[in-house]
Amino acid sequence: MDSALLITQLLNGLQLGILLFLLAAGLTLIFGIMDFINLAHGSFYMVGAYICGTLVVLLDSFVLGVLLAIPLTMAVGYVTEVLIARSLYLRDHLDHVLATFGIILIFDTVTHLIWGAEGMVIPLPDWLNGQITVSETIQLPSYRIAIISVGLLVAAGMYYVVSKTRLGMLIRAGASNRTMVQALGVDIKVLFSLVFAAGAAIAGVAGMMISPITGASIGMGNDIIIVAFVVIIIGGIGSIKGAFVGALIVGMIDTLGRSYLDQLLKLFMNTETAETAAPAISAMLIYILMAIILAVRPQGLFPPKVR
Amino acid sequence: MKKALKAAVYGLFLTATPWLGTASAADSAPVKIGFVTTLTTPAAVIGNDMKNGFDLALEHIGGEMGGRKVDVFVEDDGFKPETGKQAADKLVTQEKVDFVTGFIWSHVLLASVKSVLDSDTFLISANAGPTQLAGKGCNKDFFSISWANDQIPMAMGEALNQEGIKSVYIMAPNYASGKDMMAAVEMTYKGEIKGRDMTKWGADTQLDFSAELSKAKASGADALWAFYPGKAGGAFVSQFMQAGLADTMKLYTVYTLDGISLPKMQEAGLTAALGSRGTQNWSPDMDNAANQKFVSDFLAKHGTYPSFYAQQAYDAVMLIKSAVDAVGGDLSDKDAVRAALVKADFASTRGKFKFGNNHFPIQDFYLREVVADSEGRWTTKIVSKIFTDHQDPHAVDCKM
Amino acid sequence: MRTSNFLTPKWLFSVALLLLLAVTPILSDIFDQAFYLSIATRILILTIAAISLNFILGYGGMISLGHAAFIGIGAYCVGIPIYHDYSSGWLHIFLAITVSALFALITGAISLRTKGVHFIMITMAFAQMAFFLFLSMDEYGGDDGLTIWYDSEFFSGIDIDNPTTFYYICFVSLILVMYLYHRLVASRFGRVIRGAKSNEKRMQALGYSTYNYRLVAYVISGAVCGYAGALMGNYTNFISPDMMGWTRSGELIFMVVLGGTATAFGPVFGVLSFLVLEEMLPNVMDMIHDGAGFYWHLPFGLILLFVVLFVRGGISGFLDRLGKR
Amino acid sequence: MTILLEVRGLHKSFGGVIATKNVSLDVMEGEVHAIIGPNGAGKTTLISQLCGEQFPDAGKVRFNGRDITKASGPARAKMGIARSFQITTVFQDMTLLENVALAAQAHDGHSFHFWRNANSEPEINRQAMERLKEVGLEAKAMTLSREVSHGEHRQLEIAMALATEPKMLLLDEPMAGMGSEESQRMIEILQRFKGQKTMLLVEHDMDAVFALADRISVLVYGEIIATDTPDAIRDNEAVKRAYLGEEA
Repeated sequence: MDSALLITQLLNGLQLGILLFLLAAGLTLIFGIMDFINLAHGSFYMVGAYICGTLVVLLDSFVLGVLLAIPLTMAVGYVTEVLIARSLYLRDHLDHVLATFGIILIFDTVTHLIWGAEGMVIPLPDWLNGQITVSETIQLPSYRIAIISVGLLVAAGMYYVVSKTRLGMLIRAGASNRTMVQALGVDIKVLFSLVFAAGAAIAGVAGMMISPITGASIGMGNDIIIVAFVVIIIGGIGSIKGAFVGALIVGMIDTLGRSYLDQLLKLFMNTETAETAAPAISAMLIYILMAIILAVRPQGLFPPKVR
Repeated sequence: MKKALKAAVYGLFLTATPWLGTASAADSAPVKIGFVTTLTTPAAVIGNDMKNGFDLALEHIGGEMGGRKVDVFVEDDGFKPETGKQAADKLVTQEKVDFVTGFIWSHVLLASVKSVLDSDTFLISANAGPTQLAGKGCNKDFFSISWANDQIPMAMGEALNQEGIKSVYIMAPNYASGKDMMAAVEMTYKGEIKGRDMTKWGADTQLDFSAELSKAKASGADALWAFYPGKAGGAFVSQFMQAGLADTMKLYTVYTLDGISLPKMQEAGLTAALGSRGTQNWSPDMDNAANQKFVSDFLAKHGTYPSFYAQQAYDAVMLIKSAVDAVGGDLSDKDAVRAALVKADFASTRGKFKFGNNHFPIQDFYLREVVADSEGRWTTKIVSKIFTDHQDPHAVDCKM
Repeated sequence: MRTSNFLTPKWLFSVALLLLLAVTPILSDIFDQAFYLSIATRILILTIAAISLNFILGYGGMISLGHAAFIGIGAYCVGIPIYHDYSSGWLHIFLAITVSALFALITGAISLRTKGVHFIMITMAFAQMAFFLFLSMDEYGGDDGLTIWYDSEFFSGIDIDNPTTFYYICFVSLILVMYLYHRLVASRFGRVIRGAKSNEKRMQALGYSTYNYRLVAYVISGAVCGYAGALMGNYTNFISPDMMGWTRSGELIFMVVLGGTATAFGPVFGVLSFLVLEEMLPNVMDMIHDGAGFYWHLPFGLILLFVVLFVRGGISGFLDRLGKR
Repeated sequence: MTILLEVRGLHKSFGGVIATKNVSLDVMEGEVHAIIGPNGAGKTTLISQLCGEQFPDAGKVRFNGRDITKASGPARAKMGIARSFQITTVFQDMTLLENVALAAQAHDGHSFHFWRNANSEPEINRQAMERLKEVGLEAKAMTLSREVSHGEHRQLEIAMALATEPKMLLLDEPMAGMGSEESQRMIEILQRFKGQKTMLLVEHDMDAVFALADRISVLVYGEIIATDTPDAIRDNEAVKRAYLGEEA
């Protein structure tokens, strides 16, 4: 096996994992604290990408665009929470699924109205568009490194906030025991809004990071959100650590599956069957993993300690 | 009894809906054309360009065919076979159109074809050319103005032979056309295929090609051969550059770099596109009167070069007009209309044009290169002719 | 149970609706609108699917976000045999029901070990697997779907290619399925399923292995939904993995909730209003402003939100309240 | 008299907290055996291990001569352990009759009957009606259970437990949340079964315990510190210190 290829693939897996983590982190907290299934979390991923793309073109600066887009996405998240999500927390899961399904339709159509159906190409500055040469055979696209760094930075920031601050203490407490937080006399409404909006902003960052690669498009969040749900279920609902590990596992399995499964299958079957079967099976891999984990360890790999 | 009831019911509605009353005046009734394309999802860029070509054709013919007005019913396929099929159903059962055209996607066309043909309506594909319909599945009422899917990749394989490319890595989306293309490569390309990848397509299109590009890079192939229509093309070329492949591998594409994707790539500074080559049956720089009128008017109206989607939609309208004109606007004799369609007596933007026995065109294929025009806009230019009067290999299976 | 239930708005509305559905082919013939017959057929088929979901979701509290998979499996059980020239409709129906039931048995056996959001997600995961499985079957069109070139064949006298004949086959199927579930809900089994939704702990304390009962309910639901899929295959004459996507399952749930969960007529109301909305909204919006029809998902999403937030018990619940006034 | 329920060395801990500590206990056939103890003594944990909702870390549970330590909740119910819940858990959307019929149906073999209308099965309905009569609810048989009072819910719980024709009733605080009048009625109902049904009663209400119990076990910090007749328990110094003393 080509080691240069393997290293690149591992890096790609890491990148996908990081992006998934950014989505899953908010999702898992919102689910853990508010007991709210938010299928529309992926919409913030899309909204973030579109806002950022618009700003980047407008200001002609990628970094400035991203920095401005983050609070704006957070604001969108906040408004969504106050207008709609808030009144759903006490409803059952079925209502969550349906209402957030409706929110997805609304976000997608409004995006269509504002930005058109075609999607958006987000240009990268030259300094991010190059290559970093590690060795003769290994060259890494610098933007990928940037994504991974930003992702790890956000992850580290979240780790700091969640584990070292009073706010983080409340969030952790909320994820494991809701009544306890209320007993502490915290204004639970504000905490909920904050978590929701922050989750939206972090999902938005993921969208902003990926859009220079794939472009921004309507519905871009709807499929990845399902993968993010797979992540938080594997990791254990409500657990940031679980989301992180789960995201990396899913990112790696998906990327390595796509790259090496056909070679693996060729050991058992003829080339042509392997090449046609590989894409489908590699797409199924993460769902198979989730089904196995749910069947064996329904609470996920790292469930929050007390529930 | 039933008739009386029908009359009574219609009588009730006549006052409210006056248009029902005029429907019986057959001669002055408009020719109805249904147009199915993608107007939502990111693939709408293609659908809109195609519709621009379609609209331009209608404008050029003054909205008239055989002395009758043309009524157009545009339907969105949502980039999904099922939605497209429902749209086609609606066109033939509710609107009762005379012709159905459009269709970017092979899978959408394959889904819709039964509904349309079962209702004895003419179906003229303006882009999709699934091989299934060129061979055994050919039908007297089905026409393709474009190609059989594998013709362009066959031309590509031949072009690569001519260019002296020893080995390639192939990437294509995993759907009917992508599969047709993969199969076509082996028919003509004589070099080594170092590897191939088929990526997710449809509403859930895979747009991050990092894993595949890494494999391509590691394969050490001379060239990368890709097929990514519409938006995916932009994403593909940008990642091709980011992965640093532009310096080590030559890029060849089919159905990827066109009037839709090139302006966006230029905007995003994806210079890897410049100089890359691909095969096609048409190019905006083709030198014939019909094409020059089409391209210059399109440029004037929309500010971009037309894509082949627009060009083929334009040709489709011209083909329909030629048939309706030939029968003097009387569409009641289907055989006469069909015979007129087969004749294909219209000025194609491709210059010469004729149908083979399977109602797919017999035509020339060219190698084109991405260049900047006199005003600096990126477009394609013909480099050489690869095939002359090429007919798809499936035509022999068509018993018609 | 209570005999005074007749002549309530809901009852009148339900009967009127069934009568209307019974004469739809005649009306569509009079008005020469074959298109509406086609939509009505779709309504009937999806209602059968919605009823099957309603039993486990409404009465049983099992929120399956993967029910569209059964429609897809049922449809492929028509498409694949026909592709190989096995045209017997009896074979197709047998396959559709048994394969769906088997899929339900295997996936249900695993899924039902979980609760709440985990159940929602694992049913979705299994549906995604089915989706990708059919996606990978190139022989049967994969992603591009499979055109069914002719319909299932039953007796020599019945031509289900005829839209009216096919409509009545669907109509009779719907009535039979409604009756089947009417019996099922009231039976001992139905009572156990309802009890398990209401209070699982108590059911176990009473000695019920709720898991077994749920699994059987899930299998029955899958089988009936697979039958709807077989009808769907004959209806659309085209099948693709798209039919099994998670958003389709979401739509099916919405139909059930819109109509009113755990009610006999809820699925009928729900599917009907869903499809009518889907058909009408774009047209109505286009009338208001040309081209606005493309954005019909916006009011549709708002309606969905409105129903979830404010319309308790869906249309059925609304009609009940109308009766109490 | 034979031992119906035999508990030996039951042990259960959560993390570092020991909830059940080496509990041994015998419930004789036909007796009313009460378990009392201050809040947090681990009564609920003990009960849930007896009826199969949780499983002990160590120890044995035998019922009617069979080892049931590893048996599931439904399996134990089928062997004849019926329980009532501390928090009312009835089927709110069903009539009282249906509630009890569902319980009776559980005893009457499997419930894979798909076709026949369960509401018109005379035998099950007769049994259910009888149980309702026994707890004094026959007048409300056709009322939806969400429409009756809290006290009546508790009575319904007893009727449901009885309908499975159990060998032993496991009653988890049947008087919880009741007014004195309602409690009194419940005590009367339970007294009717004294001597006929074996009962394991976990209860806070001392009046009820002393009125009903043949023997009492005192649970403190997960440990049984005494088991004896009510009179002996009343005079037990250790119990007084650990438990009654607090209340006084």
